[in-house]
Amino acid sequence: MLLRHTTPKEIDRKALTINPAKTCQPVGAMYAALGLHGCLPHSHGSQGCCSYHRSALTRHFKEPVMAATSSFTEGSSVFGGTANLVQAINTIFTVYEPDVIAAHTTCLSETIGDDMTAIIGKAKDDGMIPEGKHVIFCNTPSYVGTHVTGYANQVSSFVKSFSTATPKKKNVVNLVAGWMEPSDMAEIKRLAKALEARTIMFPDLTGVLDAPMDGKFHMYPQGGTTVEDMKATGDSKFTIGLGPYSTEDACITLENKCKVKFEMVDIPIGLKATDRFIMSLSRHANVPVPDDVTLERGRLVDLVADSAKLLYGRRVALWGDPDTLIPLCEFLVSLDMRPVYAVTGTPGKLFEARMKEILKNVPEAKFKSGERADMFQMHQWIKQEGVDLLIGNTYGKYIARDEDTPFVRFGFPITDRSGHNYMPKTGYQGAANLVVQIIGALLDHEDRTCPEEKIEFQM
Amino acid sequence: MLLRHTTPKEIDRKALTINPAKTCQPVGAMYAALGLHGCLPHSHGSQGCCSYHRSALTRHFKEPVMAATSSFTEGSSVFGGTANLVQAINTIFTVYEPDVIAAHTTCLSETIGDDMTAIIGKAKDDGMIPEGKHVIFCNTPSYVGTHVTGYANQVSSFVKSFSTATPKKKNVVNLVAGWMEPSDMAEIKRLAKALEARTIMFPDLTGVLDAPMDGKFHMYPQGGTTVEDMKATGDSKFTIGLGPYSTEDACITLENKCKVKFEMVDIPIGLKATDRFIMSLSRHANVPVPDDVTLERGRLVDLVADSAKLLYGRRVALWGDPDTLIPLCEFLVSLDMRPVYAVTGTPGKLFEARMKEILKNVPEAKFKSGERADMFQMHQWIKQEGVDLLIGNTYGKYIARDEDTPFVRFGFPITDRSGHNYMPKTGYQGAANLVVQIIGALLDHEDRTCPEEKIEFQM
Amino acid sequence: MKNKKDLSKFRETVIEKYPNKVAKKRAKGIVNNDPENIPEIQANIRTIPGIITQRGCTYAGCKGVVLGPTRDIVNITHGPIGCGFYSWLTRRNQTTTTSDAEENFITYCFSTDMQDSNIVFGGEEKLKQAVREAVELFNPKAIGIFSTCPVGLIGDDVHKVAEQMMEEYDNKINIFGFSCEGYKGVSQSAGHHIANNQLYKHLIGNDDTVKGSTKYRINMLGEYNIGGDAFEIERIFEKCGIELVATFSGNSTISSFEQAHTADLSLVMCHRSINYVAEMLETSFGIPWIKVNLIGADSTAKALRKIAAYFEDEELIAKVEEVIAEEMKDVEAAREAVLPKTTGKTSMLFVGGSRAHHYQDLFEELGIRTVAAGYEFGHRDDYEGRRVLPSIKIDADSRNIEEITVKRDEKRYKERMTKEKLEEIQKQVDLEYNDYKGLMPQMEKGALVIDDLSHHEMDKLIEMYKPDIFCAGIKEKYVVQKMGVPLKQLHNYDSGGPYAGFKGAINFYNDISMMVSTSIWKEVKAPWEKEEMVQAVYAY
Amino acid sequence: MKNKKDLSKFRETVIEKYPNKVAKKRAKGIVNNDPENIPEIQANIRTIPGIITQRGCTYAGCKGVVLGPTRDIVNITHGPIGCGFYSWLTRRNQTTTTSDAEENFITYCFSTDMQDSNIVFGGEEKLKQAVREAVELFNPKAIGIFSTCPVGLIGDDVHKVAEQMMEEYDNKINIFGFSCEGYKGVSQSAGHHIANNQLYKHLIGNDDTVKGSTKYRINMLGEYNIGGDAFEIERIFEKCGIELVATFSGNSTISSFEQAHTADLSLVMCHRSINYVAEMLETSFGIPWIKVNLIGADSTAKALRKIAAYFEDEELIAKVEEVIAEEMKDVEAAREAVLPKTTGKTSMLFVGGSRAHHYQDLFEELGIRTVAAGYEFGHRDDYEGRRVLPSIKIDADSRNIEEITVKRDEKRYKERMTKEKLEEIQKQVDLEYNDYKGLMPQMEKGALVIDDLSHHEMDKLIEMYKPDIFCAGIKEKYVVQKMGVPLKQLHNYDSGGPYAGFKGAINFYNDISMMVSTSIWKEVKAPWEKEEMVQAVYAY
Repeated sequence: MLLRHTTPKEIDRKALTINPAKTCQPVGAMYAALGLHGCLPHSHGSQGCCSYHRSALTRHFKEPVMAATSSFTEGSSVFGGTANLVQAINTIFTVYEPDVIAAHTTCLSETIGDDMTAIIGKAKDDGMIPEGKHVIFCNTPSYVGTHVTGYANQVSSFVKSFSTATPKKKNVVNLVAGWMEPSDMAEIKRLAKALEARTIMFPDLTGVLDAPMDGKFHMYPQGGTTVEDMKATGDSKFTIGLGPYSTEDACITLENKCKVKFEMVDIPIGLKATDRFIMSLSRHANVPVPDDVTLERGRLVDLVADSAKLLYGRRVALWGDPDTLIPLCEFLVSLDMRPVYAVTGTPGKLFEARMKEILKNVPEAKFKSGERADMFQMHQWIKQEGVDLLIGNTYGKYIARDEDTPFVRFGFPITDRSGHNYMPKTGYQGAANLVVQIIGALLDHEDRTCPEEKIEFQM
Repeated sequence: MLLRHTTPKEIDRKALTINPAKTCQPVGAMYAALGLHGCLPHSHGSQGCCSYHRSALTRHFKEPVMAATSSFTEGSSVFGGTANLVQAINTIFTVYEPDVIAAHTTCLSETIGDDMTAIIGKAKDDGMIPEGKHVIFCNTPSYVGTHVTGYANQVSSFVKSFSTATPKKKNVVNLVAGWMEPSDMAEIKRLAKALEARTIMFPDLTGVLDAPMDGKFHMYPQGGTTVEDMKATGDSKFTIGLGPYSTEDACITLENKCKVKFEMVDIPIGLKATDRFIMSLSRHANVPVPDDVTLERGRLVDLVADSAKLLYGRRVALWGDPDTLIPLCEFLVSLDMRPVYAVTGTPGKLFEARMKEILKNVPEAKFKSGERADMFQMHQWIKQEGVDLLIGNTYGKYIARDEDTPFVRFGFPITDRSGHNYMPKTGYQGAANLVVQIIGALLDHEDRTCPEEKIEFQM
Repeated sequence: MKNKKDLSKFRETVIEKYPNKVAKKRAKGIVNNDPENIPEIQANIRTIPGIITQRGCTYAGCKGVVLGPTRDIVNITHGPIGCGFYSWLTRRNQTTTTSDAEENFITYCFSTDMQDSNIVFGGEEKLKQAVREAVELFNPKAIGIFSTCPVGLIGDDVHKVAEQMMEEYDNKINIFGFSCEGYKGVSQSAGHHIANNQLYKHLIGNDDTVKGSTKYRINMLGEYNIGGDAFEIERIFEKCGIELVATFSGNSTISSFEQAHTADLSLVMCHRSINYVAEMLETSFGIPWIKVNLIGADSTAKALRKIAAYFEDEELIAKVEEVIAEEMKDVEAAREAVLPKTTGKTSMLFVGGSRAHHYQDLFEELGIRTVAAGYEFGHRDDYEGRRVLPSIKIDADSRNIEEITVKRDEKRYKERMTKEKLEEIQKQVDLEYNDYKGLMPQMEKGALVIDDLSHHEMDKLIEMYKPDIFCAGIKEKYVVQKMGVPLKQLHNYDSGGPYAGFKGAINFYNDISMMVSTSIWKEVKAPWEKEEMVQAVYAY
Repeated sequence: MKNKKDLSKFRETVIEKYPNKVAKKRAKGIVNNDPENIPEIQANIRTIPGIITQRGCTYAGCKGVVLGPTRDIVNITHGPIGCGFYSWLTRRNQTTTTSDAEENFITYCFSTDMQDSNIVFGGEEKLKQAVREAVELFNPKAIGIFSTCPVGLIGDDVHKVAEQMMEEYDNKINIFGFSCEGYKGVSQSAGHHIANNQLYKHLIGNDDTVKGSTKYRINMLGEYNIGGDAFEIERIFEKCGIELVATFSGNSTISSFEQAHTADLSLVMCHRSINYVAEMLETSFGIPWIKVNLIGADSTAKALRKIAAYFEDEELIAKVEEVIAEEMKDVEAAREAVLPKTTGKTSMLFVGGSRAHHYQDLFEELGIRTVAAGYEFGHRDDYEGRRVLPSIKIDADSRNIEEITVKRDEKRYKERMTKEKLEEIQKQVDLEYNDYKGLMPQMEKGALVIDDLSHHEMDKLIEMYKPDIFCAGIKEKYVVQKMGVPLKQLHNYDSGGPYAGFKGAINFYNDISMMVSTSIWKEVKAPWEKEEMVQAVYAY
């Protein structure tokens, strides 16, 4: 057993987190920052943070993840990081020539109390910021919230730094993308295009962390929301936030700053969440839903109907981020599966409320968020009563092996498989991908473990 | 062991086929006929043929597969099937109201020697064929060739029956689709659209055997090549045949009938075959390749490069149809995999020649086509020296279990999994799907069977 | 009752669409039932060309259904590749051996893969060579040869070839052929008959060894171990101490057929496919047969009681009651759990030659009314009961199927029980000795009974009466489901089962409860198709 | 030679892009090698803020590298969740136990997950509670506590907490802390030093049990069992009859550290990460250390011969030669097989603190020239050799790292061998006793040596000199590969390995041969990007 010390016996933990279902703010800020075209993320802290975050993102996306660091030393930790950041800004603009530096803090610089506004102001005063270039920042103390919070903070900083309202609104809907894969964002944009809705998506990782191999290294790949588009978000007539944990703050900020009203929807994972997204976009972009989209939806329904008996009643354990776990659980319930265990390290009451509603017909379900809502907890539940399927990031693979349970990889990070940044999980097609993966995982297990006379030649 | 009687000891079989890698002509004719909009396939033979073919196609596509039969009895077998077919034509047009009846023969009606032209002529004379409706036919004796031959014959009958040359050629390229999934055809059409090439695809199973659930049964789903388009193929400036075994005959027929020149390319499975298709289409439709397509290609290369070490040198056994096996083997070789065994029941020298060329750097490779090139033969080879991966239709699952070998489903029929008619294997995205599936299969096996200390957290 | 729709208008509505002659013919196959006064239904007649039918062919009935489930015979399809291919692993015939040393050829497909030259010059030599290769590679104790359409036409004599090959192997291998060309008869039914005849001629009575217990020795006829039904039935018999000598043919072996005549009672499940064997076993060996249904928990209990009554053994009667009581606890619990979801729903069953009847018992246990049913290849006796047998006219299609006349095997015949005795028992317990009452007496008044349902009729049935669940086969499955009605395959149970016996009933309860409560059916319409879209209006 | 490019222009070209001050600093870290006259290189100094570096932090070096591979200690990260999360299962530290009864905590991540209130009010109480919970759930024999950045700043005293908790458990659990905050030092290197100090203070010398053979007892220092390297090394030692007392720290246990002082010789692999322990073992207990390299087949043979020479035992010398001869057969066969694909290729290695040196041996065995190399966290002695140690200036960043002064353990000290004797052996066999000659003496004249390579420099290196293979870490991997150059990770071997010892060499040969002959690199350009497209022209 790889996790041989995990037993069904729970104790009331108050301090120790074991096998977390979350990580820290800055990695989220870094990820979101890469969704702005021409932007170099900058980690204001020890160089270890930057190294860890770049490594984590790289392992997941199998793509270059570029970011700089203030390379704090003990000296800077005592005297503050001003000199480091100012020098970093100069070095970066000179050597790496980004359009934007998106700095985020760390637990180190936050604990010290570095005043980012002041430091960037000083850099500007010192002439370190070339004309037409930008240094933006967000505060991402690692001891508050999680990687999702960091993502949300970065997205809000885009709004704070760029969104501008001119007197004339445009017939454009902003799509604020929660934490998802580039492929997921691409799929949402494809759907928006199918509706002939004019949209601006931010952040937009498409073309950044799913970039082609063309024989060259592009420090700033083709994708990402442009600064120009980001500025224009202030003139859009409406904003749809996809995933409240990662985008609601940005939506509120944009409304306050530029009077763009907004609606929060879930990240469109699964049938119903996609329905709601399509309805919202159709309504707010004032466009009808074309037959092609109805067709896609119908094909998903068809696939599900054809496979319903394989899914019905199957017990699932999940872990990940609330913005994806919520619609994912809803989707599983609509497949008549039973999401019996769910944990997310990201705190927040919304998760509890939504899950309670979604799982109202799954009375045996246990779910938990925030501190110590970790994978050890979930595994203990599994030890108490097993599940038919695991859905979550790569860290589930040891549980999958120990418990010989089918496992569909979903979320962040996925380090031991490829394809997640190529094949969407959003929209109707993404939901179909999910269903196909789930069925494949269940049947592969069945085909391998059932008695020989029970091996099925058909579904 | 499910196939416990299979041993490495080969004998020189001359008569007995065991576990065939092929089936009979009519099922191919039925499949292709469904790719004509408003067409009801008709099996001129015993009702068992029709039942078997409908069942086989239904199990694979998990979609309604409608077709009628002449319901031969012993009497018709003695006296000929004229009365049956004439009555069938009347019944069908009255009850099921298709635009076209596409009749194909069976070994029964072929052995009797029914003259289809004469019978259909009689039906016409008897007023059984309503104005504007069509009865077309092809000869598909089950004792000649295979299901692929039947497909090819049906496609040729479309040309014979409909393609018409008017004095003016149009800037349109015909795409004659070989036997592949609806999703594969959709992907090829998507690529053609991306190139802004004007094309007519035939047959076209898109929208037919991947139809949505909308609460209604549509006897004739939205998809399929229209009769009008089919007629217009005679005015196209060029034809690209995708897969010589299933489309070359139609291309030749069209050239002879309407003077439309053609080029044969492989079904675009894998990098190089897709490159050749894109080049051919670009050249003959006189359109440049847009950056978006280059980007898709680069993303595939990127995925492959990132995964190269997992694929290198892996031994693969394959079975299926030559039009897909050829480009698939080529793709595997370009991934540095070793397709060591390949069988197809479909006879033809082209397979031998192409495989010899493709596998020139895989000297240990064994491949065989035609009679007794069956799965028993391939399994015997595997018993002699094992493989790392199986790629083929559902009939491989017993080998996969007996030999504990990873298995990627590909080809026809796939009865125990879903998704093959949703997720393309053609084009760059299809190739990426394939790579992701192959890697998933290999790593799932590794994750499950490796010593615990060797379980990998990364790729 | 909410679901009490008027079904009497169906026939006239549905036949409207047909050409006159067709309408006339089809009208006779569509009746509104009256259990008190069973109407005549037309059955076992040709399907009209062009009509989209559920039916298959004689080869399918012979090779696929009857011989398919037997594991230790090499079944060679003599013909072009298709027929062998389509009957390979597609029927979920499960089988189990205790070790890999035992033979199991079910996973293999053997074919002579006839080519055009074989059609022109004859295929007998190729067939002989194929047998030789099968022997060299598989060394089986028996080989069956199945004729496909062209074989009969070109005149290949598979029986002669079989004889010659047996001689070549010094009669150490039992080799025999089946003239089951697809064009024979009007449906699979002819294939069953042909298969039955050959079983009788080549296997039954070959081995007088009496294996197992000498008490309560029975045969099970017309059970094909779809989804593991036979395993459950075997479990129940074993638990009751009943010795199952042979099953025709779920989870069967050649030697069990050879010893079938050592049993003392035959139970007939699928009357249509196997009653010939039951009759022959009685004529030749004196083994009485009774009709049973092991589909449904109550039906299973009833069947067990029949057996116990037949053997007139207090010990067995007590044991059977004990087993029933024990098993019914779980069954009742499972039933109670799902009844709230199933009660009041309606079903329609169109499949096979007995399942459309048997499964009504299970639906009844679930509180689900069967409002329409019919067979794919049943005869009038399967609908109306064997009482109509004398009045069935033999038409040309049936006449072409070999009828064999069996006579008493003087050496082996043994009267198990006198007719008088049987009738005496019958008075107390309705054994259905030598009898099958058919589907119609059980169905409610007015319910639709339709033979050889066509696609058009199915379409109309659903359009007019939208049932909660429809039972048919794979060809119908997605057609029906596109209309938003879940379809349970009763040929092969989709991938479910067993459904026989007690545990099978529980499985069925759960599966049906699942199907009628699957959420996706509520999602067929997109929200923008359901409501008037309200567009947001902005000033900009 | 085709690949003989002029590397002398690199420095001036690459630093052009930097701001002046940066250029001046970076220039000192980029030298053209001269093995005859080793140039001075700037190393172990701060990375300039804003420069994209390969480096990580002190925590990573301490918790991730040194303590990570030890299986039976519960390592609690005291800090916000990130640091613990990122060091969880990301280094491929393999370990194996004979049964599930043995402890293995490597698969777990433990963290106090500090929240803002802990930052404001202090985290010591939470840490104590976390220790209690770890004990209740896991009952480990040892617990390590690792400080992250804010811990030092807010003044949590992890050492005091550790002491208190040990007392709470009656000193039955060994609990100790590490002040390895990420901002300390300039790279991971500081973390190694801190880890080494605590190993010495809390574990080494704790247990005088002499386990295993009493002959040829050695420690292996600076080996981390990436990809199973330690398993291969253990295999070789066992085959030679050499007793491996402790490995720091591949596949290690707490008790092996506690008994390390019972060995008679220390082998140092990664000089940078562990030389402190080697020196302390010599000072306190009298165990001499020699530098070895077990990466490369020839190097492994050389290391074995050093050990045999040190122990001056004919039996061992003979055994070692026998093992080398036997193992080298397969090695040579594997090498010959790939040489045609690899000979004449070029490599660049930028990684870690010793691998960029060690792996040059393997590349040399493949006929691959290393044209550029450098460390991520090396010191000058790792480049130029320990001879420069006296001339290294201690700067502020290094001064902040705890230096511990060790003295002879009078009870346990035992002189294994006199200095004189060692020098006598050294004359015959170059033991590298107490010595490390560094990377530069081995590299060719003119080759580039670059410390703390920046992204910009890497980009230029590839642009200017396109090597056939590049070795670095995960952050560099896809950057380099986008440029069409395959990158081998030498931190974690991608998912390959072992690469140590003889079988490891074979693995490496095959993997590198594969990488330089992977077909996909030829497909980077689309055909329409390569050739002038000829459009077909039609009259229509």
